[in-house]
Amino acid sequence: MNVAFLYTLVGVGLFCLGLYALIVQAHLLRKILAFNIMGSGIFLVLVALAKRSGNAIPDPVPHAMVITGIVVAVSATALALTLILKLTTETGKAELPDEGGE
Amino acid sequence: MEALSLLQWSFDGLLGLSLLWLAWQALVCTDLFKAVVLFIAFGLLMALTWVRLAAPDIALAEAAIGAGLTGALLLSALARSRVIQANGESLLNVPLAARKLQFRWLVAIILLIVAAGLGYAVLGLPPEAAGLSTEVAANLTLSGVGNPVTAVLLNFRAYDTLLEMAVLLLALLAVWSLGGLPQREAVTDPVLDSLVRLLIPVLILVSAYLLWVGADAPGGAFQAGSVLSAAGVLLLLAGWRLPLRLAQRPLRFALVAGTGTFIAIAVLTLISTGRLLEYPPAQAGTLILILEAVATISIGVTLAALFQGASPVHKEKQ
Amino acid sequence: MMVSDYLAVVVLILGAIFFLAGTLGLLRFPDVYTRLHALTKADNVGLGLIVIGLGITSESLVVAGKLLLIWLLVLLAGASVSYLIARAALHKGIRLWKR
Amino acid sequence: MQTLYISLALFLLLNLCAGMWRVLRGPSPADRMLAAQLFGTTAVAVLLLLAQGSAAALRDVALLFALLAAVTAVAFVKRAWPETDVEHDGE
Repeated sequence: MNVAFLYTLVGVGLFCLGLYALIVQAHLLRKILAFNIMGSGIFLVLVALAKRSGNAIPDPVPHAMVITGIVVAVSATALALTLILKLTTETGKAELPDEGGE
Repeated sequence: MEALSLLQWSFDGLLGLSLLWLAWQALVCTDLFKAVVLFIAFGLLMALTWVRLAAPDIALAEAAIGAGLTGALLLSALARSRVIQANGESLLNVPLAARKLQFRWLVAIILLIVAAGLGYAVLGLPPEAAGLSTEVAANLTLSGVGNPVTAVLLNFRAYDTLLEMAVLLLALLAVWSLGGLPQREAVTDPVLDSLVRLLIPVLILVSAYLLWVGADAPGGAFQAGSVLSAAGVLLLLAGWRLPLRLAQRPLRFALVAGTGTFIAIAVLTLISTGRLLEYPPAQAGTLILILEAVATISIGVTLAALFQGASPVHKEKQ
Repeated sequence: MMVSDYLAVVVLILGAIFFLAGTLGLLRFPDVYTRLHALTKADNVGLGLIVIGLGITSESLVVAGKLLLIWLLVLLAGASVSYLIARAALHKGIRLWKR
Repeated sequence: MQTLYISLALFLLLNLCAGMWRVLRGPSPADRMLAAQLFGTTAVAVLLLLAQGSAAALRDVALLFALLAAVTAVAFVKRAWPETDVEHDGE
């Protein structure tokens, strides 16, 4: 067990926490937070596994991918927030209609 | 020596646990504003984590975007959703999802199994793996830059970055096509004005610095662009709006410049060397610097425009 | 270790103590305004002492200059933000704490 | 010296975790925001401590945090908690 695996496990945990909230929570803004936390978990797994080089410099390819990913995630978040606000203006709710009906 | 490694282990362990705890609290607490603040703190700890994982390039990007953009975006969205629901009850205090308890337990159990499986799979990986670092190190002299991450982003896998610029542009087009949103007019404030006046030049300077050192040290176009966008966000928050004469062609030009230059260089390399985005080693350094400089401006302007929401022209029409 | 190293150790530990004081104040003080006061102790003095401690032992003047720049930026942000938050809280009608 | 730096960094991280209580407790949004502001400063101090002796690039990360420390709080005051709003989430 080294530090790389510690953070990999944290990344797995974050991914699952995010996925849980994404499914269970109804409010769309919360779903966006959940989605971002899932993304952070995936990034963490990628970068932590790149650290398995010991004390040498880590693998730069996952690093580059994660930097791209962070910028894409924030632009996707901005788009999703705008969509939510539009939906709230139209329907007065920040939730998606329930398919099953209760 | 033993004490040092024990301390480092405790630091890493505490950091990992706080990340998980913060994420959990941000996802389940009832107050939405509290969730957003917890998420901002989560981003801060993520930046520390990147530092511990020897990824300073990512730490810079996370710091710039997390501190400069994400918080402002989420807080503005919260405020706007309250403007929309001005008469109804506030969105801030939504009860925990009204899903059935059994359903939640079912999801939790399934995800626990998934987490256990993923954890088992991850722990089965070999503890030592160099990945592609030896290949990158072997070809670094040909790339034109000294920082391996920049070499990957702008030379070895430059097509990734090309597509990423296009994604940014697409996100902005989608936001603009959704039309305007209710806006709160900013009230001017002398202290805020002088803060902005002091910070903006430093932000632009630091952005240029990150762009320049990115060739040989952690930094680069994404970090520089994010810092530039933070300058834009600060200006927008202080009540500044893009002058109308800049809102048409000059703005659009700045937005597409990054993608455009990328495509132009891609076509040029395709004609001269026969391969997409494969620079001749002698000119690689110069080409990368040009690409990065233009990409920095485009990323900065695009992210700031994403924060603003509606296109400035659209607002004038209303 | 040289004399400057011992000095650095003392100053660094003092800085950490100010951070602890700031956190305690944030947790224990009764209202927003007093908590602001606690916060600025950590910002200004705590970080300042840590910057001085690291500056004494830093390898070059450039590094020391960068440390100083970081501290000045935090000071600027801290002062402005404290003012903005205190003013917003007053306008919101959050009352001052009285014994 | 390295041992001192990392133990001080650990101490500051513990401080930060203790500060979480204020975020959870509130009561007003301003209190939560204040705590976030303190986290930012603490993160700067932790980064500077970790940067000493090992990676100088971490100082640039600290510089970014210091530069952008005000942005989120300004967004909070100007957008999410404006003076004109009549709402009572304080004591």
